Amino acid sequence: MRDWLMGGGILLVAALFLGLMAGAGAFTADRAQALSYLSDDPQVCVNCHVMREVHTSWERSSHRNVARCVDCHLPHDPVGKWVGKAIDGWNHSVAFTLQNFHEPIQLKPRGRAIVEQNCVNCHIDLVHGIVHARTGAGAHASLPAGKRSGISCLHCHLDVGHGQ
Amino acid sequence: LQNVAQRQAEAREVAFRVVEITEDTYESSVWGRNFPLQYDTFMRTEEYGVETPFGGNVPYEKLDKYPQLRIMWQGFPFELSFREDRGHHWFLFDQRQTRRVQERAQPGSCLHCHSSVVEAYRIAAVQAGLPVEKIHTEEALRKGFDAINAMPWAEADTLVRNPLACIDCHEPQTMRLRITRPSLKDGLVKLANSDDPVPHLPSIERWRAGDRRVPYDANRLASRHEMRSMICAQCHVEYYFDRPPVRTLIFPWSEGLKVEQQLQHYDNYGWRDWTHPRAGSGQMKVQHPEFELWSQGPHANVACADCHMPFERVGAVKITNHHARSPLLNIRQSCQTCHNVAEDELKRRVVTIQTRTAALEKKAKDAVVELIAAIESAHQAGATDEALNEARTLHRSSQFKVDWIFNENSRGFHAPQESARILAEAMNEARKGILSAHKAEAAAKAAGQ
Amino acid sequence: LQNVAQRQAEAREVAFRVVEITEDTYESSVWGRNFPLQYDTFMRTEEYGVETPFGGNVPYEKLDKYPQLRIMWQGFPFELSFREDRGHHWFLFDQRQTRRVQERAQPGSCLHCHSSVVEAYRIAAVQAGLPVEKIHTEEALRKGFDAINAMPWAEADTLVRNPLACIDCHEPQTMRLRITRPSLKDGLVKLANSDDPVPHLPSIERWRAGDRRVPYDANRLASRHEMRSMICAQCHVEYYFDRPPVRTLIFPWSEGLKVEQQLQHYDNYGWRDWTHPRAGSGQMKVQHPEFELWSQGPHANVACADCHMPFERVGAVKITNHHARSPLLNIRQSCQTCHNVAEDELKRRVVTIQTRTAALEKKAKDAVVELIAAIESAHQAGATDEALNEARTLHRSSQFKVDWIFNENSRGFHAPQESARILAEAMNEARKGILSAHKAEAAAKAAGQ
Ligand code: HEC
Ligand code: HEC
Ligand code: HEC
Ligand code: HEC
Ligand code: HEC
Ligand code: HEC
Ligand code: HEC
Ligand code: HEC
Ligand code: HEC
Ligand code: HEC
Ligand code: HEC
Ligand code: HEC
Ligand code: HEC
Ligand code: HEC
Ligand SMILES: [Ca+2]
Ligand SMILES: [Ca+2]
Repeated sequence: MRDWLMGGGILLVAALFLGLMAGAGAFTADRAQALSYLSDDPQVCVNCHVMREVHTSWERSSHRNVARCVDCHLPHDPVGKWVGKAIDGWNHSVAFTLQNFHEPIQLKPRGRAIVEQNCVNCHIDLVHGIVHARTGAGAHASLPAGKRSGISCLHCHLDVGHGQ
Repeated sequence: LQNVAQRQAEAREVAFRVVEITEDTYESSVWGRNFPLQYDTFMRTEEYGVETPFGGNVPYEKLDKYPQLRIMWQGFPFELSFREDRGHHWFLFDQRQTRRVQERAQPGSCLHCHSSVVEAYRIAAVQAGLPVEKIHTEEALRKGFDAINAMPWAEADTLVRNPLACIDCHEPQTMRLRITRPSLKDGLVKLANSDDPVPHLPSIERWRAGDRRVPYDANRLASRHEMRSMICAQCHVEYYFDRPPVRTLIFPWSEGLKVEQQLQHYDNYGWRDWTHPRAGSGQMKVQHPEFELWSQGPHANVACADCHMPFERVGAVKITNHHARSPLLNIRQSCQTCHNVAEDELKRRVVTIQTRTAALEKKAKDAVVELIAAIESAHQAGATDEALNEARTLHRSSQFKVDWIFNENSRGFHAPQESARILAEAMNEARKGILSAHKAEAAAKAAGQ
Repeated sequence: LQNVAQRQAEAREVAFRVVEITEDTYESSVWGRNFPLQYDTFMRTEEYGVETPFGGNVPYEKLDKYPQLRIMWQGFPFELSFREDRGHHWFLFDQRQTRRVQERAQPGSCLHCHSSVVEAYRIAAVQAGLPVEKIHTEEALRKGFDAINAMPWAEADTLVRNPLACIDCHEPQTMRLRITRPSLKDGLVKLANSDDPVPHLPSIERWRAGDRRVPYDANRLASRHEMRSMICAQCHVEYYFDRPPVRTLIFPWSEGLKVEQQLQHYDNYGWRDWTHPRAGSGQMKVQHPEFELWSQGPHANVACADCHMPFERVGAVKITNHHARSPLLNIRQSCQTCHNVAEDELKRRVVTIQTRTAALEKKAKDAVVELIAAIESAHQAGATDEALNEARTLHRSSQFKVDWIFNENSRGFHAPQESARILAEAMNEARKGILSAHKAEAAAKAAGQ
């Protein structure tokens, strides 16, 4: 799958991404192997030392064999995924260059909502009953996890991605 | 590779509806046909006979294990019997057989918390003139509540059939949690209007920041997380019955949830449950302030249901375990998701906290019992009421605080430091009271010669 | 913008040895040339003048803010001056200028915690006859410790040059943490031999389960995590100086770390720091039992260094921030690694805990001060020592407990429930003492007529 990404229909998206990055991070993007940022391989994230700790803790977490970084941290639906990558790509390079980010790094509301929705996406069969306890005829459309359905998986399962 | 969207469609049909549940489905067994897994766990509240170091559901007589209680509650029904609580299944049965009901007059207000009272409130409302089409409204519950509060207990008891049922916590169509008990609605309105900060109840803080035109209503404003604690606050709270004939069931929250603020509520209202026959002081009997104590603790952001009705995987589905009991009987599900710590270590921490509370409770009760004797002796020696006023005020306050922690059912775990603080205040006040009574006695003897 | 390359380079070249550090390198600035990042943060302990609600490093005079202390410590050097502590940089300077040293005789034992005393101990050991080739052994530290304890403070003071230095905590070659202070080694041996459970110090629990032939030695047995707290216990503990002429610095741990167990240690030894001039009771002055109180709290499994010397990212490297101060001045690094909670919410929780402790402290001190007056008045009314024995014993115990929490520097945060429990016991005992003194006075007056 890795080779397909490098060679094939990625150029269009890479252009979009590079476009976003053009302003500040041209040089940064290149040296941080920005192109590799487009792949789903967790090794990509650990290019940055600041991601080293979360990568190590992920390798010891219950999800090491079942979910990669992007499976939790990027929307699953195809469109959302690439928009997410672009936004993250921009945030990442700005933060990385200016070094002005809050430490320890914490999920921001947008990042947290993406993760919460992904928990439900993968575990829908298990948690359908508690996520949206809707019954009877005319059940409402299933409510996504997080804000609207009011249940937060991370309230109890904060350490599934990174142990601790 | 099935994509996620397709799988979501399949999953929606998991909860197959066997039977139609409406606002008139009062029998839990009917709900149970749609939700067998939850129903099975719910029915396990019938089990009893298991002890934990300080809790569990062996309904032993606490007055025998803690004889000082009979002295503290002398002159009030609780001097007859006060047992360790057990599963929700028993709460109608246990109330019916307690000597507090069989040998003392009690109002219908008790049934607010000791029966699946929704049906009785609605019927009583219609009998009291409410148009029948309004039978499923909150107004019906209010009208029935007022009617049944005022009834003698025996008469009200004839109107109820079941202990806790699904309809007491769930809205039939959506299974959403909702509050059915009027006393909690009134209590939360008082709390919202008070100045007591409640950071763990953000919907109340938001309401306070608004224009406050419409009174706070949890069923409209509370988050799902808040509801997972508020539904328990319908019963697991300090309460009192207003003066006859209304005998409205009231939660003393006008100043806030802390013990000093509840005492202030009673003082503002000039209230006493009874006058202590030996000390002559105006006393209140405090009952099970779990919600209020939990609000002061490190777990205020953790819902009651998180620990007492934790999630459980049954086969391929995850459900809420409705077997509400001591979490020490289910540490894996109640605690270990948030605390990555061995079971026996978690139990050790809880028991360490409870052992500290129990040690202070004993000393605080010793001091209160000594105070009662000191006031009585001064009174018999001719001390005037005016001279004994300070000692009696200290008795009222110190016994209220000891009650507040001793009758709370987590033995201090819900808020370890706050529990120890309250018992410290109780000891200090009781000892000061003893000193004051001694002075009054000495003065009476000196005047007498 | 070449910062990516620069950061990747930094990540590789962490520990470049500029200079050779040996057991004789007593100057921190030399160590600093090999470890500039740690050295920079270490030197920041010179900063002072920042307040937190209950802590910080503004060295204000506590006796003025809490006048009751002058009554409690009357007859002991602490009645002269007791200031809020500040950074390690100042600990030699502050000791030299306190009125407790300038206006009272003190032993050389103080320097165990108020100077980088390793060099002085070694030199004193050789002067006392230890073969010079043994100068870097633990035996040298022991021999020097004995010699300097027995010296008058002024003479011992001439042997020391620096406040806290790298050599006080680190082994020069490996930078491994090690304990240099003999009093802590002795204290841990006593603790290991006691029955007080210490689940947060597993190496002691393992030693106890062994054959106990070789005395417990932290430098051999303690884990790296345990060492991150034990090195602070070299000084942040309750202590006393044995009788002249030896004046050995001793940690009262033979029964355990809890307040009752330390009092038991003093009672077993028939010890008093001084006799209170007004109450006539045998009192101890408790100093900064941070290690002992932290051991009883919910953070016992979190090292002192985790909160007070947290990890900090400087460029591409993670270092230990050696600027030990109030964690409320660095919540991001000290707390948010474990608590995914907003800074102001974390601060609110700490201050809530500390406010509860402060409220109880005030009431406990009121009770102790009243007790002192009551004993004095009974004594002046002719009450015999025998009649006042109970009140004096209660004064000794209650003041010990108030001291234990008030002089601990986290204002109860290190162990919220335990702090409230100890203050509750103190209040109860002090009030009982007042009652006993009044009885003795009344008896004396009755006998007098
Ligand atoms: C260029 C270096 C770099 C790379 C490569 C990188 N990150 Fe980050 N990441 C950062 C920095 C710097 C921050 C902190 C910025 C912030 O908090 O907004 C951060 C923050 C985050 C956050 C938390 C902030 C938020 O927006 O919620 C997540 C989640 C995250 N990264 C995931 C990833 C994943 C997944 C990958 C691989 C696809 C990745 N990162 C690759 C540097 C990097
Ligand atoms: C099973 C889902 C899951 C996977 C897989 C996962 N994460 Fe996370 N990640 C989380 C959760 C949940 C949090 C929030 C943790 C917290 O707030 O304490 C988080 C937080 C983070 C943060 C914010 C810093 C922090 O510790 O809170 C970063 C950065 C991050 N993840 C990057 C990554 C990277 C890089 C990978 C792959 C090596 C990865 N994640 C894999 C679920 C996951
Ligand atoms: C890419 C799919 C995927 C995502 C995204 C994902 N999981 Fe999982 N998770 C799995 C699989 C597969 C397993 C292992 C099999 C099982 O237990 O169902 C698992 C196991 C678990 C377990 C049991 C093991 C443990 O750690 O206790 C928990 C709890 C869990 N996940 C919660 C979460 C939460 C919370 C999130 C969101 C932060 C999440 N998962 C995101 C696929 C996923
Ligand atoms: C109130 C706390 C709480 C919340 C909120 C919560 N869970 Fe859980 N979860 C638990 C508990 C407790 C268990 C263990 C159940 C058991 O051991 O039977 C669990 C188990 C799981 C498991 C593993 C089941 C197994 O043992 O293999 C998964 C997967 C999971 N949860 C996913 C989720 C997802 C996804 C969400 C959000 C929709 C979520 N959880 C919300 C408490 C919670
Ligand atoms: C506001 C709700 C509420 C009201 C009103 C109430 N109770 Fe209770 N009752 C509880 C709760 C909660 C428990 C379980 C906790 C406990 O036992 O402390 C309980 C426990 C009991 C028990 C079992 C334990 C025991 O005390 O022996 C009896 C019997 C009882 N109540 C009788 C009564 C009587 C009689 C009345 C009316 C005078 C009454 N209750 C009014 C909530 C209430
Ligand atoms: C309608 C009133 C009512 C509501 C609502 C209620 N309780 Fe209770 N609860 C009681 C009474 C009454 C008892 C005592 C039963 C007895 O001893 O007869 C009790 C007993 C208990 C016990 C002791 C069980 C045992 O085995 O020792 C627990 C735990 C408990 N409740 C928790 C909760 C939780 C958590 C909630 C909310 C999810 C809740 N309760 C909601 C009235 C209520
Ligand atoms: C952090 C977990 C946690 C939360 C949140 C919590 N509790 Fe508890 N609760 C406990 C523990 C632990 C005990 C002690 C059980 C024992 O002693 O066996 C307890 C005991 C009790 C008991 C007595 C059970 C018995 O054994 O008789 C009742 C009733 C109760 N809680 C109700 C509540 C209510 C109501 C709430 C919310 C207002 C609440 N709890 C919130 C952990 C919790
Ligand atoms: C003491 C209050 C109480 C009573 C009585 C009660 N429940 Fe629940 N129920 C809860 C709570 C709390 C939840 C969790 C709701 C949430 O997380 O939003 C819940 C959730 C549910 C759910 C949603 C799926 C799940 O498992 O989380 C179903 C279905 C359910 N209950 C069925 C029932 C049935 C059937 C009965 C009667 C046999 C019943 N409940 C009685 C408190 C109660
Ligand atoms: C939904 C998550 C959650 C659940 C469930 C939970 N806790 Fe906690 N617990 C916390 C949080 C959050 C804290 C406060 C510390 C912090 O902010 O991390 C805490 C603190 C504690 C503390 C230290 C504070 C104190 O009171 O001394 C103990 C002990 C503890 N929990 C035990 C338990 C036990 C026992 C249970 C099960 C009955 C339990 N917890 C269930 C989240 C939880
Ligand atoms: C066992 C270690 C130890 C010994 C021995 C010791 N101290 Fe301290 N001292 C400390 C610690 C730790 C602090 C900081 C905490 C505090 O101030 O409570 C401190 C603080 C001080 C301060 C600054 C705050 C204040 O009290 O004004 C002075 C001055 C001081 N000590 C003087 C002395 C004197 C004089 C002696 C000998 C009689 C002595 N110390 C013996 C450990 C010790
Ligand atoms: C050799 C003795 C000694 C050692 C070892 C020691 N301290 Fe101290 N510490 C002191 C003294 C003395 C003071 C008071 C300095 C003053 O006020 O002059 C102090 C002050 C402090 C303060 C107050 C600083 C401020 O800004 O208010 C903190 C925090 C502290 N120490 C933490 C620690 C921690 C954490 C450790 C272990 C990593 C440690 N100390 C090791 C003797 C020591
Ligand atoms: C969980 C984090 C935590 C741990 C672990 C911890 N402390 Fe603290 N410490 C605090 C906090 C919070 C304060 C209060 C600071 C304030 O009031 O400004 C404090 C205060 C102090 C102070 C007074 C600082 C000042 O402002 O003057 C000293 C000294 C201290 N601690 C030493 C220690 C020692 C020694 C240990 C280990 C035995 C330890 N601490 C373990 C969090 C911690
Ligand atoms: C009060 C005790 C104390 C003193 C004095 C002290 N350190 Fe440290 N040092 C520590 C602790 C605690 C650690 C963390 C050790 C660990 O995690 O194993 C540490 C770690 C280190 C490390 C390892 C890398 C790192 O940052 O974690 C270096 C290098 C270091 N210190 C240098 C110094 C230098 C240079 C000095 C003198 C300027 C010094 N230390 C003085 C307590 C101290
Ligand atoms: C190394 C991890 C770690 C660090 C650092 C840490 N904590 Fe904790 N904290 C815990 C654990 C573990 C608990 C106990 C609950 C549990 O077991 O999850 C806890 C419990 C608490 C509690 C609830 C118990 C109580 O005392 O009321 C508070 C409040 C708290 N921490 C605040 C802080 C503050 C403030 C700091 C920084 C000064 C801090 N913590 C630093 C791990 C940590
Ligand atoms: Ca009451
Ligand atoms: Ca001392």
